[in-house]
Amino acid sequence: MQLDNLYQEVILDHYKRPEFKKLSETFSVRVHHVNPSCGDEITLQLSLDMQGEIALTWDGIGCSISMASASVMAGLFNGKSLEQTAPIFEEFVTLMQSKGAATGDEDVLEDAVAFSGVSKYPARIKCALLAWMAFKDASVQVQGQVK
Amino acid sequence: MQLDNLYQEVILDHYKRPEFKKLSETFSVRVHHVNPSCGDEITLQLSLDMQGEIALTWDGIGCSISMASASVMAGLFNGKSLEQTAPIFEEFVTLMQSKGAATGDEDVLEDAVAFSGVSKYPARIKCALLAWMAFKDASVQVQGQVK
Amino acid sequence: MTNFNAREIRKEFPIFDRTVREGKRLIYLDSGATSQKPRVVIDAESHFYSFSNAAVHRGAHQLAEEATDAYEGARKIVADFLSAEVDEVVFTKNATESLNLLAYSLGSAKKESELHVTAGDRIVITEMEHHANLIPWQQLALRTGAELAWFPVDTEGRLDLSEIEKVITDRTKIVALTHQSNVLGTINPLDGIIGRAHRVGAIVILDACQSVPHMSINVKQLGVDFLAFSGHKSLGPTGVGVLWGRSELLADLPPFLFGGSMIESVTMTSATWAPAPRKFEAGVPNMAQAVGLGAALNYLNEIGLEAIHDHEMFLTQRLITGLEQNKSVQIFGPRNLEMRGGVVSFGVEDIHPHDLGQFLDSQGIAVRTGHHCAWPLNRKLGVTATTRASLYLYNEESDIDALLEGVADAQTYFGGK
Amino acid sequence: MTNFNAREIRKEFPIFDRTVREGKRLIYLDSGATSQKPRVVIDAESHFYSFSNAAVHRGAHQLAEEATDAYEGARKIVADFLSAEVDEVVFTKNATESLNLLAYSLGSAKKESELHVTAGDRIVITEMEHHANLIPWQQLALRTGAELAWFPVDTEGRLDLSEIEKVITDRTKIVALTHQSNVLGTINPLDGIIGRAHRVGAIVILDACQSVPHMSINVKQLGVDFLAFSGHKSLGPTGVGVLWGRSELLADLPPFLFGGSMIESVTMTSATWAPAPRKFEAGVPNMAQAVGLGAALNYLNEIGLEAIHDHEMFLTQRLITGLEQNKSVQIFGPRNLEMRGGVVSFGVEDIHPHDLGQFLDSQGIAVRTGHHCAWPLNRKLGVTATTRASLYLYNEESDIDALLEGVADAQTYFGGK
Ligand SMILES: Cc1ncc(COP(=O)(O)O)c(C=O)c1O
Ligand SMILES: Cc1ncc(COP(=O)(O)O)c(C=O)c1O
Repeated sequence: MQLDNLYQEVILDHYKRPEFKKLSETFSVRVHHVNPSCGDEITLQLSLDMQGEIALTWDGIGCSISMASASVMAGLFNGKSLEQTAPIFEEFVTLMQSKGAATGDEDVLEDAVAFSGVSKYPARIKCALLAWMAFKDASVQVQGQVK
Repeated sequence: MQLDNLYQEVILDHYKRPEFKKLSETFSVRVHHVNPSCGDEITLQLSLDMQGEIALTWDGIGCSISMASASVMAGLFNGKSLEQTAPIFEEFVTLMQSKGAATGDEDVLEDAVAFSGVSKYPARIKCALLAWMAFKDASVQVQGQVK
Repeated sequence: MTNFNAREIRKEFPIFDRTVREGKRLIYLDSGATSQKPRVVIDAESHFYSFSNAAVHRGAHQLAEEATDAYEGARKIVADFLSAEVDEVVFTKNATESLNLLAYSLGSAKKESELHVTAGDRIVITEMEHHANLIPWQQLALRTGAELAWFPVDTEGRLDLSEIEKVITDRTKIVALTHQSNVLGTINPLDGIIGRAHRVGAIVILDACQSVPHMSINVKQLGVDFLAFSGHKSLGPTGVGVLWGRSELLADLPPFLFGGSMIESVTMTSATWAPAPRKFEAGVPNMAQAVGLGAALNYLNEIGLEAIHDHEMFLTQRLITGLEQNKSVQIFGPRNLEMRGGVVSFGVEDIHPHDLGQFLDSQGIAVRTGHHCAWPLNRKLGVTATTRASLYLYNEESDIDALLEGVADAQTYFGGK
Repeated sequence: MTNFNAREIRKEFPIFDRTVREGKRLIYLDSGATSQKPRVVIDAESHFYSFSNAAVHRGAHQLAEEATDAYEGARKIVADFLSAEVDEVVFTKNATESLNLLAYSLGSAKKESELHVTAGDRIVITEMEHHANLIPWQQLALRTGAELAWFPVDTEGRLDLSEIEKVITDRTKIVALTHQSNVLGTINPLDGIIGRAHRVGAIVILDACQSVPHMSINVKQLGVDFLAFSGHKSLGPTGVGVLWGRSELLADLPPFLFGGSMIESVTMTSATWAPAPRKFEAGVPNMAQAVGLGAALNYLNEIGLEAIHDHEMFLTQRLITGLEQNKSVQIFGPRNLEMRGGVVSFGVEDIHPHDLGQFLDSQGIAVRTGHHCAWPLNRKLGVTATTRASLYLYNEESDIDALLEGVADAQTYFGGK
């Protein structure tokens, strides 16, 4: 079924057993993003430790795509530096905008290549990007704090 | 030519040699009406003498239909009582709304039957009625003064 | 079973000749968002452009006469459809504009006018309003200092009118509410609300977007003061809506959009207005769309609104009964068919509406998922989104069955993986 | 003679297959009021209804995706047509709404915003404005206490800019003017006005209703801040207009119409807005009409705006030369072809424009007569009405010749009786 392209195993797994989906007690920056067309929401907390390593937790309500995407992203980014996330972020956004033409670089995206099917469903791209846009917002804020 | 139905001899004659088209020095009521879709205007003055006889003068700028209609109406109404004008007024309005189906009662309308062709040209009905609507307005006002 | 022949009706709607998602039959259950268009409507617009296209009210040439006839003829059709007077019908671009027109115009009514809204006055709405009948009133309240109050929705999805005397106070100037909820399907009881509103001197504005296309409406009998609906939900073209208002109120209201064709006279510094409805229709209007709407309403009349309504209620019954048999399904809104229409929102345990909608789409079934532009109502229901199926004359029993089956299959799909 | 083939082009416009007034060939010289529509535009609307009709931005089903693609694709076409960014293009119902949107939105801009208009500020227009670009500013002045000032028109029908420093004062916030007069055909020189306006911190709003359809426009090169035009004058459907604005200004402006699809989040008492252009497009939009406008602009591009412009100017020259040969004719507006377009207004001695228009109509010639929604300009010209011929790509030399002959025949008809 065509739909299996969208709902890959990895996505449904992350949806059912999301990672880092529990807001930590402490954080440097907290952002709340909403998808206005459907009401899905995410709260994302971000801190950088002394080495500049990311600590990211989140919570949210939303569809499998938005929640799995948050889970996958948290898995990818936790422990990395902001610099290290940049190419991953870029690659993911490019993949989402590819209208089904790209498959994504698995070396860069790891589990996140599972979202390649989303780019064929324009209404769902925002779902997949919800967490990522929240992260972008939070990372700008956290860098502001550091300076 | 079809157009001759609209521009009957009588109309063009009245347009070129309008009657009562000169505002008198004295009057009871003066009204000014404008056709908003084209800017044509008429000023109409009305008085009733002791016997209730109409004295009506007018001036205006407008197309042949609007000006001839004012002239014909002035000719018809001057010297009559307001009561006497009512059936003429009714008949004329009915004729205008007839979409070309009526020819008008010549006994009532006299020269004004020449406007029967107008009712086939919806955009021109307002031209033909400009003076008549001004008269209606003025007659209401003049009756208000009498009471 | 009704003897309404939806299958024959579908043939008059070109879109049903196409398929979706790898050759699937189109099962369109999203008419609450926008309806499909019968050929007569599409042709009416084309015909206007091909035969009588010219600027209405402005030219003295034959095309302009014909265009004016067509446009004003459409106004007459709308007026008759609502049992209203022809000069009470204003063409707008959609219901949203109709409602905003009112909010702006009421906000600038003269001080002497009964319609003038000012600080301390009250505007009453309900908790089930579509954003189009909510935010304009928030904004009017903001501009004027008036207070916004609303009727809450109860657990059955009905308006809670128990405190009506407290909600519609003596200072209430405007009561604006939906005739039928676009989320719950609830049809609101108007008599008591109108009675109370008129007793305190308030006007009643009805958002009839979800009712006019589906039931026979007589504005005189309803007793409301203004009514708004959209052409595109009534089988008509996009880009046209209607505002109906009592003529004495339209006469009293100031214009909203300013420009050509709505004036009486103009100088560099001032202007006066044409009488309604012209005063509210600035610029070259949506002529072809108004004409298309006329064709749509004629078409609805031919089939008969009673018959359409019965057919929709028959399908609604089948849908609700079917959904009720599914243990994981929660229906939002009245299950009782009394005072409800063919809009059914529901949730399925453990499946987010987006995912459900996506699955159904893969089966050719078009439903709507999300907050349906009624975000506060969603909060009240305690959900971020619902799945909504909304019916119209071209739906068949098999559409309902496909939906019910699709929901079950989605449960397998998302549960089983 | 140009080698532009208007005769072939006419074949693509179904309306030219009909005749008027007892079998006469249709000579349409009223494109300044509204243009005729080529088959590709009519078909684009029909095709939308027949294949992809669904509410944009709202559904997750295939039809909704396709409708969104079509609608947003049309936005991209408009943006490219104007050399603008896609998010700078707002769809409205007509140019009148575009201009009113601006007037309302500027009138409620935040105090902190540079766009805020208040008592003592100045709004500058011109004496040649169409009511659509005049009355909204009168009203804004009225609401805010700002002062309305204007550039007068000289005897040649050109703007008198000699006192520009006095007209555009330091307190000027808005300069709103027409690109091309819909009465005189005058094209206004923008550079000096924009320069002065920007020096004093004012924004420049261009009413491009009569220019966008007829000449190649690049908003970046023009240097204006906002621009409005109508679909229906650009071969597009009725019921669609465009507002273009610089993105940073659109971001700063508050919304105008409130409802669905323009929000970010909503509670019962407050709401926040989506980014532009969505913030300005409340409700289900005029989807089919936007798509039709896209098809119209594509069609114009295919033929080429340069070629169209040249053709129109060639015909304009022929018309003006012809009219000048008639001793009883007075042309209003520039005779010199520099900085003028294909709109020619004139008067004929002793024949009222209505009568002339009626006579021409009887010959199959559609012109416009009246004040052309520019009443103050008419007063300045010292007339209550003029007769206007306005040209477009489907007009031929023979149309011009027919008009010139028609005028002469009218003189015989009305003079000879
Ligand atoms: C110069 C000008 N501005 C504004 C308008 C208004 O356009 P619309 O009626 O399409 O809103 C027109 C056309 O009527 C026009 O010619
Ligand atoms: C109840 C209700 N009110 C208002 C609207 C707004 O209608 P439109 O988007 O056509 O302006 C809708 C539809 O979206 C609706 O369902």
